[in-house]
Amino acid sequence: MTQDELLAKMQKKFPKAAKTAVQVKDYLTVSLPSKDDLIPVAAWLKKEGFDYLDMLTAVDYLGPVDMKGYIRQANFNVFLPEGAAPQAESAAVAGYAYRPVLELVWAFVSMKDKARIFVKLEVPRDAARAPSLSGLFKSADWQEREVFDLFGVVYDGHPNLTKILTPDFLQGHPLRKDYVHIKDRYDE
Amino acid sequence: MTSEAATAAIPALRSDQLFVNLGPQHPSTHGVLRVGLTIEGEVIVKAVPDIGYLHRGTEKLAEARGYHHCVVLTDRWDYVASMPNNLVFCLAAEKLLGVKATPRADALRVMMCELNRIASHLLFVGTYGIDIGAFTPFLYAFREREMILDLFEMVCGARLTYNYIRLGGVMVDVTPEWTAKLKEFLEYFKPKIDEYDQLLSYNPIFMARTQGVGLITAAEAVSWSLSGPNLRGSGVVYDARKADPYCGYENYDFDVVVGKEGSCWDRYFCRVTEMRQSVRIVEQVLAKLPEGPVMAAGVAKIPKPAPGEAYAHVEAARGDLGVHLVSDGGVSPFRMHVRAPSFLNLAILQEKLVGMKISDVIALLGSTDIVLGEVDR
Amino acid sequence: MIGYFSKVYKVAAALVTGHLITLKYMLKPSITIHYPTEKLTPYERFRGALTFDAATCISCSMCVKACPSNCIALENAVSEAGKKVAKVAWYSIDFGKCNFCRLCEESCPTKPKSVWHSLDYEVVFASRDEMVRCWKKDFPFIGKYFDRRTQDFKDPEGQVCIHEVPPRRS
Amino acid sequence: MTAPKPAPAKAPLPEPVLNRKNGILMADRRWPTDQWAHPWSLPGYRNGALMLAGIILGILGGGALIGELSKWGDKLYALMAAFATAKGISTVAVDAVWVAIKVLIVLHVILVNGLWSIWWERKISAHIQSRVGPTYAGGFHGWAQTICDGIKLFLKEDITPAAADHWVHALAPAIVIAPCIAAFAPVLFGTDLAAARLDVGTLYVFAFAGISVIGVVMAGWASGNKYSLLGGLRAAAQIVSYELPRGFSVVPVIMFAGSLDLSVIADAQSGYWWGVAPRWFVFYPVVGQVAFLIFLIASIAETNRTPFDIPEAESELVGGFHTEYSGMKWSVFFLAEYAYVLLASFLLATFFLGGGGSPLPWAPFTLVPSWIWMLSKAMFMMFVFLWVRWTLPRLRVDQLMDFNWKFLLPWSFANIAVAGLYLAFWLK
Repeated sequence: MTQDELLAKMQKKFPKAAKTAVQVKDYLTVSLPSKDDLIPVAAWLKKEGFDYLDMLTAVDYLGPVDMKGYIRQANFNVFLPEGAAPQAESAAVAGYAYRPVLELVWAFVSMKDKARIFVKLEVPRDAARAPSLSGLFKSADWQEREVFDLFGVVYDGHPNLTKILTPDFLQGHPLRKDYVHIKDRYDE
Repeated sequence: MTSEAATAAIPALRSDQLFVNLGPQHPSTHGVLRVGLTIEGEVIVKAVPDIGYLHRGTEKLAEARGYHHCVVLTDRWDYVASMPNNLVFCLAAEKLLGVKATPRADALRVMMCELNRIASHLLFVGTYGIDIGAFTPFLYAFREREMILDLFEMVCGARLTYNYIRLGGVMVDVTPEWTAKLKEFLEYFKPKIDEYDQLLSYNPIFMARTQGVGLITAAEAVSWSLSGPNLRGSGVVYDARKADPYCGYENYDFDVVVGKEGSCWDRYFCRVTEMRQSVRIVEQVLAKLPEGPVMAAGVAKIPKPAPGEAYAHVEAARGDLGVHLVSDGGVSPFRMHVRAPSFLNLAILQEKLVGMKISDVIALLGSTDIVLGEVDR
Repeated sequence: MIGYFSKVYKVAAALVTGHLITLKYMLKPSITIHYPTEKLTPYERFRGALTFDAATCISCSMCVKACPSNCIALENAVSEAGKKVAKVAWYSIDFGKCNFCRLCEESCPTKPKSVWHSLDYEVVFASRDEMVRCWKKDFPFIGKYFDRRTQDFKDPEGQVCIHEVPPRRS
Repeated sequence: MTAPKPAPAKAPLPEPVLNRKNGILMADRRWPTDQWAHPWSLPGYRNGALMLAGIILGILGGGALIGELSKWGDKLYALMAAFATAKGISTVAVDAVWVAIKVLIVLHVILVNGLWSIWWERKISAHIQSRVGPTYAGGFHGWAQTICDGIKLFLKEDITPAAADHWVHALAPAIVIAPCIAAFAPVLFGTDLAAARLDVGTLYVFAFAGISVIGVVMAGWASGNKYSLLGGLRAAAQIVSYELPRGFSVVPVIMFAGSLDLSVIADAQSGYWWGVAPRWFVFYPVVGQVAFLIFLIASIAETNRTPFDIPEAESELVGGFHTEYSGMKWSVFFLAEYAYVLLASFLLATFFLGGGGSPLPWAPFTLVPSWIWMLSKAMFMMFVFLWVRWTLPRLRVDQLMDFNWKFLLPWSFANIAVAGLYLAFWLK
């Protein structure tokens, strides 16, 4: 079924789910107004055949990445005693809609009719909370733990929301744009 | 100590559980993975996979590098089969840039990815043989894998981190001498797969060790969103090359290999048969290799794609590898998320391992064929 | 009953075929390359350790921009009259961070290339200082490294290139 | 405008030093297809094959030498007795010296076998896996490899883990090796060439072979670590349960030969059917083959070798019961394993392949002394042990037990029954 039929069917069931302005190239992208619609939409999609939760991630739209978040330890170079100049200065692009918000992205796939739909939900950066899909899809368990670990998004109803990738002594959430690296014992 | 005190000192005899660490340094965890097993006798009571030992933060690194530099980063995800990594990032970036690779580049991309799939499955056959206890197939599999790595070394100069597939096409064209050597390899390799079948797949001891072990039903596989041979081993017919064809996969005919009951043997046998399909594809690509340039014109030295989002996914050796790219029009990608198949294939272990024996743990862990570089990213 | 015996026969037959394969390969010669005495020559496009030729370099620093991990650093030479000259005062490659991706060689505009991958795969360093190889005015072709302990430039003690001078690529 | 200064003539860059060996540029001779196309041109291959044949002949020659000496055994004994009476020493001393000589010879057979079979296994397994195996120790195809290993193990530190029970930990290797050496007493090295001619030879061998399982369990328990405990328990279950089919598969042989004495069993197999086929027990229509296979499989299980190497399964138990051993104590376990393999090969050769007898009645074959036949049959059986080890994967613990109790044992009983029918109707 083409994207428009799917959108029409979805909007009949969830009028508030609007098609987003920025579409993921040649896939249907729908955004949800508030976080309580997520579970009903996911359950409806699952019934509609989109039973494969392909991807679950988040994007931080705060602004260009803060270069202090990176560890720069070049080997000592006799000609550059104070270390080489950082290569890519990340500069803000004029006219791009930076906004202090975390956008959570889910990708559902229906294997029967080979369709894919992206569902988006914007969540405020400081109190980032969202319902957990681990009840409907078991694979959401680890992916939500990863987003919690790297972004600090708390998923309500998750069985054990703990760090999964970063080491225990790392403070802060690395993939946030304003993350600043705190020196730990592994930095020379 | 009087006998009464002695008897009092002995606690009531109870069989307590033993906590055994499987890894991170263990001969059969295929990389730095630690599974905390609580066992009673030989049966596992609780299994907690602990990952993150190889987390290098590629997604954070990508946000401070140009697009051409990110292609170099992608080699380090699934270092056993890194051609599909390059391909998936280039497809996503080309969608953002609006550039289309030339037909010859597409054909070369398909050929390289299929050859890399064969090399990765050969490594799987070798290491899975060792997990089950047969040492010889490992050496035979690596003898064939060396020949494929020689082919890659001849065309792009590297044996593991190729950086061969670039934005808009491929690094460099193949020489006629290379295609001749490739034909020679294909002729040499076809009978070898049948030998692996005789030596390992249909070996009664191997079948006894793997059939009926680590059963994953289709519903579980879909709910845990496994992908690749793990999903198809449970009988679900889903292959990204057929579902969402890219780089001209629609005009090569090959069939999707599906297992029956989702046991370790089915997943193993899916991969062995997939090698045969890949040989078929490479032959078809070789037969009708289009002429023309290998790099599309119009890709800037420092590309700045228009703001937007793109998602591309590819049937990598371990499963459905996807990249979600967000661009704010700047020099480097605003956000790059990698949908790593091994990360999700590994998650099912914590539920499946409960109730199994120790030697079956190694069989199940080996059959999911995970690579830790892709799990931790 | 018949099924039982046919199963036993099938199992035995499968075991025997497996054994015949191993016997077949036992009688074939081994394919080991005895490393120290027989060294493999990589193919012509192999990306080994980087080498640099100060004579042909025009210090356009295209390779500095092209390198993903920021390994290369150089400084433009200034003639006595204080005028910029298309030569290099010094040039350094940090092998500790180089990931052999050939982007620098592809971006180098000179003919023949002034920074290119040699066929040397025996890249071995005795210490971290040795990883940063420097080229200056009258340094040998291989370049030297700066040893912080003795504060002077030394020849690289580690494995020198398998080939004295790798083939140039135009 | 002055003429452009001619660029100073630069020294041309020296040509790269590429690698040639015996005139072949190593770059083009890399693929197996090339190397198998003309195998004999490979530098090490031809004389490698000749060398292997030479070493095997050398070992057979050494065995022949000992065999030749023992032919004059009785004369030697008489000489010593005469000398003793001349000197007035009692005959008991002579017997003691005579037994000491025999014990020394048998002990050295086991030690030389340790050196030879470890090296041979590494070479066979290497060539099966199309690699080369030990090549540099001793200059010529690594003949000195096992000697160097022995010296290295001798010099290695002997670690006893803190959690271990010292006495049991130190005693375990002794209890594994001692019964094995004792079991070699009645073993036949040629026609009536045995250290001790016991009329209960078979029973004696199996009795002593069963004792070493105690040592294995002691090693597993005393090492104080979880993995070796699991390995020790698995080894105990496996060895004890495979004793049964091993014993029962020999019963038909004893029924046909009529006695437990090994040399009587060997002589019962002399003679030829229709003048051509040797009357070996392995060629008895059904009973022989079944008994031979069951005995072979049970012996492989007895020596803890793949596909039955559960106790020291690398991928699961890391090292099994000898994880915590190092230095000489570990090498004693290693030596015991190869001694048991040698014992099993000699028993197979004696029971089923007519130890000492030549397979063909014609002149050139019968002239060959019996020890050479015995040694070559044993070496062939040892090759089968190695061949099985490097081909088959490993069984799981419960499958191993099912295979033994539900397949090997019932079939060995049925085999005895059929052998009874043979005796009743055919071999009257």
